[in-house]
Amino acid sequence: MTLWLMAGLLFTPLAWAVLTLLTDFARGRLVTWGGILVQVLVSLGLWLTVARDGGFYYGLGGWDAPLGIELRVDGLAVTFVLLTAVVASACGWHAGIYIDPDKPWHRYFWPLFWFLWSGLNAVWLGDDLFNLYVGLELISLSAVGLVALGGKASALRASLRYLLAALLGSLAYLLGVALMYGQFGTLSIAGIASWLTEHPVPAGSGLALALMIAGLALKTALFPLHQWLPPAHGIAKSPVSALLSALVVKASFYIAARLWLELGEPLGNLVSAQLVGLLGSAAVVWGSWLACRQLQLKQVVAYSSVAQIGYLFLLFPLTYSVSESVSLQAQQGITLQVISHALAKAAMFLAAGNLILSVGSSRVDALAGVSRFLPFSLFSFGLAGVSLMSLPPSGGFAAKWLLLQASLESGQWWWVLVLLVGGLLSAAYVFRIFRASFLESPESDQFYHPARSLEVIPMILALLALGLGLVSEQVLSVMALPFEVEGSP
Amino acid sequence: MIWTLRTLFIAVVCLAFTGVLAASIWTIADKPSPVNLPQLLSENLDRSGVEHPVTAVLLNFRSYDTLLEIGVLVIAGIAGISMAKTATLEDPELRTSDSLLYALQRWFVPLMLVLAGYLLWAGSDRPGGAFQAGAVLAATGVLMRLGGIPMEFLRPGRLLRLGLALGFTVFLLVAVASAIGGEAFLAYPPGITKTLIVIIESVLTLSIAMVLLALFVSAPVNDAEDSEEGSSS
Amino acid sequence: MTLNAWLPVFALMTSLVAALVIFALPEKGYRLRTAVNLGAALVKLGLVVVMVWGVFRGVDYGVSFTMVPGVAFALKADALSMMFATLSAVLWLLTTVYAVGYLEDSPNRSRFFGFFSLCVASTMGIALAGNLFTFFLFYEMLTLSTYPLVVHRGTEKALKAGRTYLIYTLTGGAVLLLAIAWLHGVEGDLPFREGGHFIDADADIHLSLILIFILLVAGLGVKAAVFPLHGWLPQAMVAPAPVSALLHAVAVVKAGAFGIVRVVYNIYGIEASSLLGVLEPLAWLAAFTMLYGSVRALSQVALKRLLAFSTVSQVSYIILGVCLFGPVGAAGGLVHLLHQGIMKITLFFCAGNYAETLGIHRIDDMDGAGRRMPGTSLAFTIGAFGMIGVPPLAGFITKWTLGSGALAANMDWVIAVLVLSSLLNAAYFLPIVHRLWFREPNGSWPRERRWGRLETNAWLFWPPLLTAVMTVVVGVLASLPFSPLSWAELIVLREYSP
Amino acid sequence: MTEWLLDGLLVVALLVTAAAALLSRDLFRAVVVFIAFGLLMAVAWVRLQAPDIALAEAAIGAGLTGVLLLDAVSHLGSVSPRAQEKGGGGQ
Amino acid sequence: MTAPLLYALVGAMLCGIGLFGLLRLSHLLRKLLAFNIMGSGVFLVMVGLPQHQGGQDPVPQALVLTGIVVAIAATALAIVLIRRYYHLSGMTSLEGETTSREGGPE
Repeated sequence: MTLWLMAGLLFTPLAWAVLTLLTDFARGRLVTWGGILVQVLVSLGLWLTVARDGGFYYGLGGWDAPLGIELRVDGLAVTFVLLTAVVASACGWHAGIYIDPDKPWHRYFWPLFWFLWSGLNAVWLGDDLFNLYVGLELISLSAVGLVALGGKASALRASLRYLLAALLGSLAYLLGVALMYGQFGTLSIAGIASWLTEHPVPAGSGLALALMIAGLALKTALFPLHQWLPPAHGIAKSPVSALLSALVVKASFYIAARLWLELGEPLGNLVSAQLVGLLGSAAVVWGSWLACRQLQLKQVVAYSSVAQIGYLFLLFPLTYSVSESVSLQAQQGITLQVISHALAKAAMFLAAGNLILSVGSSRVDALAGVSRFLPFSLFSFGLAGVSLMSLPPSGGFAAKWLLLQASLESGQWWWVLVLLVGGLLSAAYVFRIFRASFLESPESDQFYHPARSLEVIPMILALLALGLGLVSEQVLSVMALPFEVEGSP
Repeated sequence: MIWTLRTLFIAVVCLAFTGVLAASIWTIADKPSPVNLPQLLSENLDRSGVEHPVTAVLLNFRSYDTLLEIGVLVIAGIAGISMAKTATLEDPELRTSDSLLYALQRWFVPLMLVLAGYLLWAGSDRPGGAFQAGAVLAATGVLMRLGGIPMEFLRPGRLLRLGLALGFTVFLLVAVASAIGGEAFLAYPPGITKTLIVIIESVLTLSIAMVLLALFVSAPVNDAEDSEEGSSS
Repeated sequence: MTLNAWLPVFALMTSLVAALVIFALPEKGYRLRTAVNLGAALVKLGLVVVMVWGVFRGVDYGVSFTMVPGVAFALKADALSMMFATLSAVLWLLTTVYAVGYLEDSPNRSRFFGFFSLCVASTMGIALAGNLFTFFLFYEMLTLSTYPLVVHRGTEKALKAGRTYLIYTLTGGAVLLLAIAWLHGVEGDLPFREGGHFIDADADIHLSLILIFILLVAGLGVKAAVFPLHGWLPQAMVAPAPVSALLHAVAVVKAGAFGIVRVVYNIYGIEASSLLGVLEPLAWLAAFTMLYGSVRALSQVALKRLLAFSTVSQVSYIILGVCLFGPVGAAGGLVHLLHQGIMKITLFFCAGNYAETLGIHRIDDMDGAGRRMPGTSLAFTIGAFGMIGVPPLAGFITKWTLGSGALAANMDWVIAVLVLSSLLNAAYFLPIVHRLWFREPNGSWPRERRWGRLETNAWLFWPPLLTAVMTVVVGVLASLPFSPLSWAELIVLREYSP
Repeated sequence: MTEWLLDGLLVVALLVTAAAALLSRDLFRAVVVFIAFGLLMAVAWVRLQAPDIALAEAAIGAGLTGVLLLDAVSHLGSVSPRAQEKGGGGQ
Repeated sequence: MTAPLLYALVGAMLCGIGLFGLLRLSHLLRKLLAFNIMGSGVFLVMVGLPQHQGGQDPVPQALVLTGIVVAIAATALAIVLIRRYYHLSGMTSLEGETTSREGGPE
């Protein structure tokens, strides 16, 4: 049964990419909704099977590592596959209605959408270093294509800046892979990790990991390397920026986290771990500060992504040379943070899209009076904001709680300050939007009411982000499952 | 003054980076790598259905990489077409009536086609394969394009899109066929591995040539412009 | 899961479901919205009464499930939570009636009533919380649901007040979260337990316990409007009258005080906190706030700001009661939780009536309002006398119990503070009462509206009278078994001998 | 011995063409030097006993990338219509 | 000091040169050249290092083949975007007049 699910998971997005390539946007939309249904069912089925009988390795083409490529299907990977299914289906549904079907170049929207989805699945499940590289490239190129599709000069400029950053990041990662292969002779992460546990750490191997994590940090827009993200996510169409901010940015972080968790102990050192944590904290402060000063609504949400990404990199210091329980807590906290940020950020971008559509201008101060006209979208924007500010009962709060516990227990109390100040700063820019929209302005009354279903989607995502806080125990229970078969070298 | 300072700083950074990289390579090169992959590969080569090791790795052991890589290529093709202007291929300024080029063409095109065919066939036991053959085929197409021979199938339409995705689709169908048969995704049924691989390679060659050629043909950019979100369209 | 376990959840869900239904209702659905509102309020009151009766007989209601690994989401109904739950259920019913009349023709009422029932749901959650984690969860939800009410009018001033409100409450929330996380780190998940946990706490964590206590009180003190952190309360008065009545006089402010009571009694335990020596400074702070609030109230011109500062000082009575070591003082503090709620809501209702009917906002144009609106002014007078502590009203009962508690705990300076504060109360309330009854109205009212026979809209007229009657009844019949005083003594009895 | 000479020469040639491709003033010359670099890379792959890559590098790396770049350079050379409207822009 | 190690070290130098070009040059096409040079450098390291010890190793050769195809796909996409960007805005570098200052209005 699991073989069928795995085959379905890998086959469907690629097949639908080809199918939608042959039709135009309108018919492509129908085909896509069928595909979304299949993909969500398959992801759910896979999640349930792993929840029932633990993770397993899946050798592609019948060959096992190190010769062939192995997919590592464990609790964490399957949870992210399910998350991708949920967020991508919401964005796909929203895009189907939001995007104007009769523009000729929009016929290429759906193929790029499906290639992006297959790239994400490849990255969540991948355990082979080079395979992850190809998955990353697949994601980056389709994301750049989506940003640039039919855009004006500014969209082109943003997509070019994004492409150059993504390519430089991939090359740095590939250089790291080359050094790793030169040193360990195998490309399977599990193989390298098990070899490192038995043998002393060879000299000169720290650079490979550093290069890979630097490349991935550039692709995740960590603080000093974040200039490319706000223009790209701000200018793209709302469903696209929702996909980018919620999932694409997380893919490269996921690989960096997996590398750090498997190889961080032997190859990494304390200084680099603390440095990455420091960069993350700087990202939180700088991103929030800029989000408060933006004039465009979607730029505010984009800079908020830069800030929220900073939290994710707290995983590095909190899992380096700490006790087993603290490391597990930190991992659980970061998983919840990724899931709740993905849901909340997607809801926020979609809701922002609706607000811009109805107000007719993308400036924040043009939102005056929208609270009276479009309360539903504003309410979903608010609920998503609650999760971003990590206030209870949202998933963000559960994540912040676990991270607080982990940093207190491991004695690194300075991360506690980052978490608390970050929460307040995010409240600053979320309520700035509320202030603008609650303001009663007599003259603005010519609003355009977007389609009803456009407003329902962000609400569903926001409620999921909120509900996550209540069911975080079950979601995380899948993660700590024992592994069925020992990873082969 | 700032300009040169900046260059100097970047130069120093790159120099340091190269130095660290070279030092790391130097230290890595001393110790032998624990897993001897080539030896493991040669043991399994006969089960891969192809004699040439590189093709075996590309199309059997690590076929998932190749599948995704073809996907990447198709994305580049899609992006190229989506911004293409060429409604018609009859671009007069491309038509060259230069007799020398015309004569050259009459000699070269058949030669390059034979070379592409050879490369494709040789792939299973000698260096060669889908990518090289595809590239040579694309080069032939470029030559014919410069010669002004109209190639109807390159006009952005259903045929072009079908051509782009053909190789990828066949590869995908073979991959899923074996999965339905109960083995892992992308596993070839034992008996007919070689024939399957050759079929896939030939279809891939066509698609790669089509993608690379489409990128060249669709180069002139269209004026289409989508109003930015929210600005009063 | 027996029915007992689910009663607190039902009580919580009534107003949550009501909120969602009201949000979905169209703006024009006036009759349906009022029906949903009042229906939910009555259902909740019924559930609370059942639980009060159950708790009195010793039944324990409680449900808990692990929300985040290592921490449980727990609801528990014990004597203390029932007191706060009854207060908020009763007053929510009255304030809904009042708000329906008050917001007769103003825009987006669906949004208002939706967030209004969300607030009450979070207040009910705070009352029924079983451990600090759940308490914090509803504490922050209260902040989020009150912000839209404070900025309901959408004017520049309202938004500015909203901003200050947020800065104070969110920072307080962050400090509180730090304290709870630290406490959880030191001691693990602590449910609220009668008698507290730290009686036998060993010496080396004493310092961290004291630090955590300070952080907890700081976090909760923001909402309890303790001296340095009270700035947001007077500014929040720009909100519509029902908001300032129920929320800023009863729900939000009491949440802070209730939190401090929970921390001292059910987390640290009364003996442990006095052992740690944290009660003494807290008492000083509460006393200072009492005096500071009254002094600032003296110099106020706008009626609602005066009432706001009086709330600041009155809430500190509760904190002072908690710090008095001994059952009698504690009972005094707890009972004031109820008394102050009833009295203060009467005053705010009357202030709302004056503003709505005669357009009065400032004290010096309240002359002669007694003749024009006798009912409301009578209620105002009863409320004012209750505040001052005139027997036999509710205020007197509190001050008397607090005084005897202070004597029992031989903290004599507390009596002096009580007397001084009562004098100050008289100093700022009596002139208003004098203006109401013994001054001639100077010229016409700023903005007069007529509603036929009654002096004001029926919906606005009856609630203040009802609460005024309650003030008297509570004071006179203080010794009956279900009166606030005896219920407070029941709580303290269970507290001191667990 | 001669092998070392050949490798040494090839290495130097590679570095020089790479630097020249980046630093030359005229864009067209940069692309031409880059195509030469691609061919040298093909020879390098042959020296590394990797015939497949040599073929691929020659056909794809030098060939098609070079063609696309040359086409882009010629296109970028001419003043773009959008720039004409604005009156400024272009090289 | 075998030949493959020499080529690996050359690859490292090419990476340095490519990185310098990518960071320093502002013209988009030149950045693309630098990107391709750096890519070739990485591929040299990828094949040179393992072949330094053992003999011919087909696995990195297959990886480099895939890498080259991915590189040309990325380059082709970049060229298409650059041409369209030039076509729409007449600019050939990202540091054009509307430089998006950090936080400034777009």
